[in-house]
Amino acid sequence: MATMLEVSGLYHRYGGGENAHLAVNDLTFTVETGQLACIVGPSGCGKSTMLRCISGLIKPSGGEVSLHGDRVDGVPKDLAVVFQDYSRSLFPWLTVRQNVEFPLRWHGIGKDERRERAQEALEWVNLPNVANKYPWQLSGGMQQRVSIARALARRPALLLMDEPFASVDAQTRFELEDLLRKVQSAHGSTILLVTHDIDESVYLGDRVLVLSKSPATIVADLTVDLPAERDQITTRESAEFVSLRAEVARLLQSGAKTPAEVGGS
Amino acid sequence: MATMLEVSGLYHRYGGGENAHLAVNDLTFTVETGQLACIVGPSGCGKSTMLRCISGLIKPSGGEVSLHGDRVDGVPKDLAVVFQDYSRSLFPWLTVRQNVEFPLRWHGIGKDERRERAQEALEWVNLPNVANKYPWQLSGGMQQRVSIARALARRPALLLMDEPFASVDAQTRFELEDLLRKVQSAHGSTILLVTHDIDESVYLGDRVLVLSKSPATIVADLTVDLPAERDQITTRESAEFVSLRAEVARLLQSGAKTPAEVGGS
Amino acid sequence: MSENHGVAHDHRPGAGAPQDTAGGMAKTAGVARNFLLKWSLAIGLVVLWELATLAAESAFFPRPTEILAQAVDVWFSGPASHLFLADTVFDDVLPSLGRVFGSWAIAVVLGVALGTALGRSQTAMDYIGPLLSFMRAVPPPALIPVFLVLFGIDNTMKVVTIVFGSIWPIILNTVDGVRSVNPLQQETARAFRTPRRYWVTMVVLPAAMPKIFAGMRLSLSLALILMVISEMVGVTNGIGFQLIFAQQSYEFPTMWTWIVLLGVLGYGLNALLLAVERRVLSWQPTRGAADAKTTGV
Amino acid sequence: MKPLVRNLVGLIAFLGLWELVVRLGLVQEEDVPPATVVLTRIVDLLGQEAFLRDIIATVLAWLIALGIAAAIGIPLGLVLGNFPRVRLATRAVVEFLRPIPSVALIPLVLVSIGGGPEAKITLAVYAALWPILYNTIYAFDEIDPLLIDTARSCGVPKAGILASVALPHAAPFVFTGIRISASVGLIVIVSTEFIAGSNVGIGSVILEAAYGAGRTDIVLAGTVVAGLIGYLANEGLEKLSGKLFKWHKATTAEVA
Amino acid sequence: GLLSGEEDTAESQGGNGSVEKSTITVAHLPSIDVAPLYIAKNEGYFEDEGLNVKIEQVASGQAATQKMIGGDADIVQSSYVPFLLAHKGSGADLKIISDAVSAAPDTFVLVAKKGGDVKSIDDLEGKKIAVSALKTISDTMVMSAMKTNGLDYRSVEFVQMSFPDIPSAVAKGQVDAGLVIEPFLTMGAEEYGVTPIADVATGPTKDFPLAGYGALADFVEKNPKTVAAFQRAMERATEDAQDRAVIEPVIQETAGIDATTASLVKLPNFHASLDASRLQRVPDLMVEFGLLDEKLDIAPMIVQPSAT
Ligand SMILES: Nc1ncnc2c1ncn2[C@@H]1O[C@H](COP(=O)(O)OP(=O)(O)OP(=O)(O)O)[C@@H](O)[C@H]1O
Ligand SMILES: Nc1ncnc2c1ncn2[C@@H]1O[C@H](COP(=O)(O)OP(=O)(O)OP(=O)(O)O)[C@@H](O)[C@H]1O
Ligand SMILES: O=C([O-])O
Ligand SMILES: [Mg+2]
Ligand SMILES: [Mg+2]
Repeated sequence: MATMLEVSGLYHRYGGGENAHLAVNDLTFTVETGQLACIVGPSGCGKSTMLRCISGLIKPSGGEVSLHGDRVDGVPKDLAVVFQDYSRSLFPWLTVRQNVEFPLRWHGIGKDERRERAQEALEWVNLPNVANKYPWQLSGGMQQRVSIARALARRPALLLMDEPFASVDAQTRFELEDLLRKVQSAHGSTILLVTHDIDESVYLGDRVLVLSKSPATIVADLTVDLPAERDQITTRESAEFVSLRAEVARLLQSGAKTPAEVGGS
Repeated sequence: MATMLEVSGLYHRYGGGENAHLAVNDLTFTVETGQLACIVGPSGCGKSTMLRCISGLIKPSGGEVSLHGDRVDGVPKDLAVVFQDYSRSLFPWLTVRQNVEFPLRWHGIGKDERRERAQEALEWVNLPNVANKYPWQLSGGMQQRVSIARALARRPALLLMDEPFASVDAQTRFELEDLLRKVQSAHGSTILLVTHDIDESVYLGDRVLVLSKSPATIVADLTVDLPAERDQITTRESAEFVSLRAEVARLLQSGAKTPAEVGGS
Repeated sequence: MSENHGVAHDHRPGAGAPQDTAGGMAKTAGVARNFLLKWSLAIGLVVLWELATLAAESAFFPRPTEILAQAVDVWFSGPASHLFLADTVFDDVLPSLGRVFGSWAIAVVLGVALGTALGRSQTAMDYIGPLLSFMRAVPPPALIPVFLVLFGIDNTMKVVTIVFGSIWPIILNTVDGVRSVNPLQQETARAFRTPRRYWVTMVVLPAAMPKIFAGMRLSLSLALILMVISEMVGVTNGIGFQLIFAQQSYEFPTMWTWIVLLGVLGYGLNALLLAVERRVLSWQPTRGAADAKTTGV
Repeated sequence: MKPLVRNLVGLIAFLGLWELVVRLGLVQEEDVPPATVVLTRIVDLLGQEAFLRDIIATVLAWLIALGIAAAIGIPLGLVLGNFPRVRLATRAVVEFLRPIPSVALIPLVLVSIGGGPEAKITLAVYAALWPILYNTIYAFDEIDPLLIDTARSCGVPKAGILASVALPHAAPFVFTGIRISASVGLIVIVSTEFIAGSNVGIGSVILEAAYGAGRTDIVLAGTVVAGLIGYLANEGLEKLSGKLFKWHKATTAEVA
Repeated sequence: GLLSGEEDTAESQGGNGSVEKSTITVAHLPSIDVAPLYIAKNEGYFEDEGLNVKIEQVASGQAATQKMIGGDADIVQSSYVPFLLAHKGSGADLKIISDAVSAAPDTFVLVAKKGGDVKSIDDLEGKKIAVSALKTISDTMVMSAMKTNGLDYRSVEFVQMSFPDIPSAVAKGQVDAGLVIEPFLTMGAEEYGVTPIADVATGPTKDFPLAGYGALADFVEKNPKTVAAFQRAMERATEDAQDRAVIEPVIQETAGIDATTASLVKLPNFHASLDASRLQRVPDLMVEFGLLDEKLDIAPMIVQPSAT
């Protein structure tokens, strides 16, 4: 498999002078094309910051991000992001459908196809009937699913997701997890997904990256050796799964207590 | 124990005419003083709407909410709410400390005590060092913890929490869960907590209310017969816990498929 | 109106009337109540004014009823073929309205364009920001001689004067508006590599729209004011001309009819603009149905 | 280039264009004197004590007017923004009053209030009130309802919500209203001095120069000085708002 | 103080106690016409009469009169036409206490572009003429002059423009002709090359009374000595004003014009004493051209100096 994403020596500091805050410190890893990498790490450790650097939305203070070997400088093509603060990332003046169609507008996709794709994506996330509502007329979990639909409708080569399922119920979460794996294998997308749910990271990922407390460094990079076809019940019961999830939990604990911690939260 | 909260025939519809949306339908239940009741239910079923009605922020279309036998009409005293959309509920022009002190300002609490209580609450949520930052300088999970601290600093008689731990990592979540039970027994607060985490609902709650798909009705009202003193490892391993959580999951599934479903989405 | 929300922002007359009880009777009652709510203060003030002017007996402050009589005389003394409208409606009111509308439209287009450019480009702001804040404070009456020289005494000069005087609230509010795109919306648009055209029309302008509307409403009344100022020079018709003329002739009841006309025009134009605004900004949560004002917890 | 350099480049380009247009004879020098002549005249005038008195009189009247307009406009805006019924009930009156030009009111003010500084202050308050009032109301419309709900759930009384939530939220936009009002107010002060006459003031300098001898250079010098005062006020207000509303800058996406 | 520009000295209650009100404010619009007022002040004639006169410039006769009605001026200098209109229309009882100027030959002149189509008053029918204000002596005198010459004055379109702007507008062809007074006549000729085509103050409007000083009846009644003192001082100053050598430096100062222009401008006829039959020409002309709808007897408005 070709390397899609290469992060090396990534380092980011917010602000300057006295109030400077080191959010990410010397991160290095690669992700292969078509891989789904899950990222876990304590709250405030720098996960969102890292995704922002990778997406080219902020320029890291140091280090480098490359896509297909080209240094990222600005936002790469064929990218979609599901932001942690999903409710604010929806445009309140656009209806749900218009929000989902938004990224499709400037890619020569005809009106009908746009509409179709948006409807399809909304069905994926189990929201077939809210296309004409405004985002603020939806519940939190529904808003989050709209922002997932928006990203999926785009069929991106690289998909960055920041705690995308945090506000949905357990049942829906399972469905969305399975959907994500299905969509990914159908479109061959490369996905980086931040989650706080250890089980989810193992169930979903081909890889799990465990980050340390702030500033984020990589504690471990685990390959998930579960079969590509996964099932919510059987996979989660498998010994492999159980041991992996225990491992992630252990690493997280140790990472949280690593003496490398500097800034305090 | 005295009845703190009595909800009877609660019913709420958003909008009017063709676009009317029935969010909550005929909810009836009571909560005793000092009880911690967890609420689970599918995304979009009306949990947040229900909390809003109870908090007096919106006037329900029908039915009644009473506190200590008095009908709620307006926002009750001694209430604190942790909103699902925590990041939007923090005042961007106030520092973290000022945000946490905010509810104390209106209740004749002296400056020093306010400061002390705010600091204490920030320590509870493991954010002792960010008091002078602004909310927008914090990560998502940190913002969520600030809004929890704000609610706890208030030491409310009634605490409504809408998915309060959705954005924090597993480790922190455990700590916050234990904190919540501790604070509750110390202050005798009555707590209603919405969560999507079935394990959490059982671990935290004295009761678990399972809601159906939209419009919300009560599918089941389970009493959690675990000892008051709980422990993240032993409690979660107990047979009682395991069976309860399976029960909740089963109820949720059945509720999700109840033929009572009316509105779309 | 929305007792269920401490802060309601409903602009719509009649919003919040109980929908489910909206039988014919209730509807009529609602309309009547609404009418009273909208007009009772105005009517009360006019009555007070009548009483005050009756007592004061000043030639400068004629009674409202006198003004009304004069207004009927000034505007409705025409032939039936002209719907009884007097010549002055065609000779003065319409040309003035033309000047106001034309100039205001130019001010809106130019103001929004300039404001967007300045709000989104710090470089542009650095170059011409100080110049604009300088020009903003230049009194148009003192500039009229210069405009006269540069643009002649015809309509161009008036249009320039009106645009020059009324564009500023639009520019400033647009600058403010286009800057207040929330950062996450900005990042969302960037993440999808939104081309400039879409970024401006689908994100920046909608986000700025409420503030732009505030500017447009301010600018509209300024345009009316500047129409009067510009018509003080080099014209032989127009509302401003007639107003100043009546003032110079000490025909105060007539002058007041023109003042009242300006007020009525201001009210009417604003009502139109408000109707547009309600449509354009219907997406605002704070403008939705009364009880939908609270977003998901 | 540094912002300051850009500022200067912009201003110099404008002055250069002005100079050029006159020097090339596109407009007659008698009609519009070239920039250099006007600037020289400004320097002359600034050296005269009488002119400084004029400036002080204008600026004082202006500050008073602006203060009064803000003291009325902001609270009124908060009330109208918060109570839709009041807003509906007052709309007819407000919309009616707004487009009435101060020039039309000058005779009425002269005979009823008097011809001293109070006349120009009254008229300036009248004109400067609206931008502050409007921007306050509109800022209110844009407030995130969740912030209001948060305050309500904290048991904050209505007045407290106005002061502690609505006002800080609205403040940056109210400030823009004040900036608009500042220039409108200055315009009305100078215009009233110019149209109705006044003992002292920039407007009366312009008036004297225009009617006495058609001294276009002095007319423009006075006009430019008024513009400069407006510019300085705007810069000051902008700096101040940058200081006061750091949070606002950080929570809005300013850079393109 | 700083705001009003007034001296903060305590109201000096009458230099020699011979007048009821010693400190009076006179409002006027800037023009050559007020030269005697400044002479009286500069030469100390007011002081001699026990008066402390404050002079305030206003942009128009209307504004001046309105300030007086509002109580912010005691005496105004104004053109007669707006003053009489104010007397009819404002409800205030106005009195004329001193004459100021009448039209001298070649001081109230129609100008046109040099070498343009309009060469004499006969070419004005159907043309656009700029005047400083409508319903004033300006347009009325033009109408009168045209009528005298047998021309249809109703075919003319009058546009309003301030005096300083008129020569330039004429030169640019924005208007066909304009009525100007000094010093704009001289300056217009110098700077724009506009040329006089007709003196409108000829024939029936020869030596036509243009402006005077007025006060409220109430003021006159309560302060007869003050008014008399003012009249005496103005009388003296007006005598001085007949001498060009006295006037020129004054108008250089008050109108801010240079010495050359000052030496070139034609001066109006300065008067102080009030002659009812002469002044009656003003309301009569106004009736003739529709500015007044009925005859107005000016005699009761005139306050003659008492014979003390
Ligand atoms: N705009 C900012 N200015 C200053 N500091 C910031 C800013 N944004 C984030 N930080 C700081 O950087 C650190 C990392 O933030 P980040 O949002 O990347 O964390 P995270 O890993 O996504 O946390 P969470 O799981 O809580 O979302 C935090 O300590 C935060 O306070
Ligand atoms: N302001 C509103 N206007 C119209 N409909 C609304 C509004 N707020 C919520 N709804 C609708 O009411 C229903 C219940 O919403 P609510 O926010 O109570 O759900 P929830 O149970 O909290 O869901 P979640 O778990 O996703 O947060 C949803 O279908 C939603 O679309
Ligand atoms: O009233 C104004 O002239 O602005
Ligand atoms: Mg994050
Ligand atoms: Mg919810």
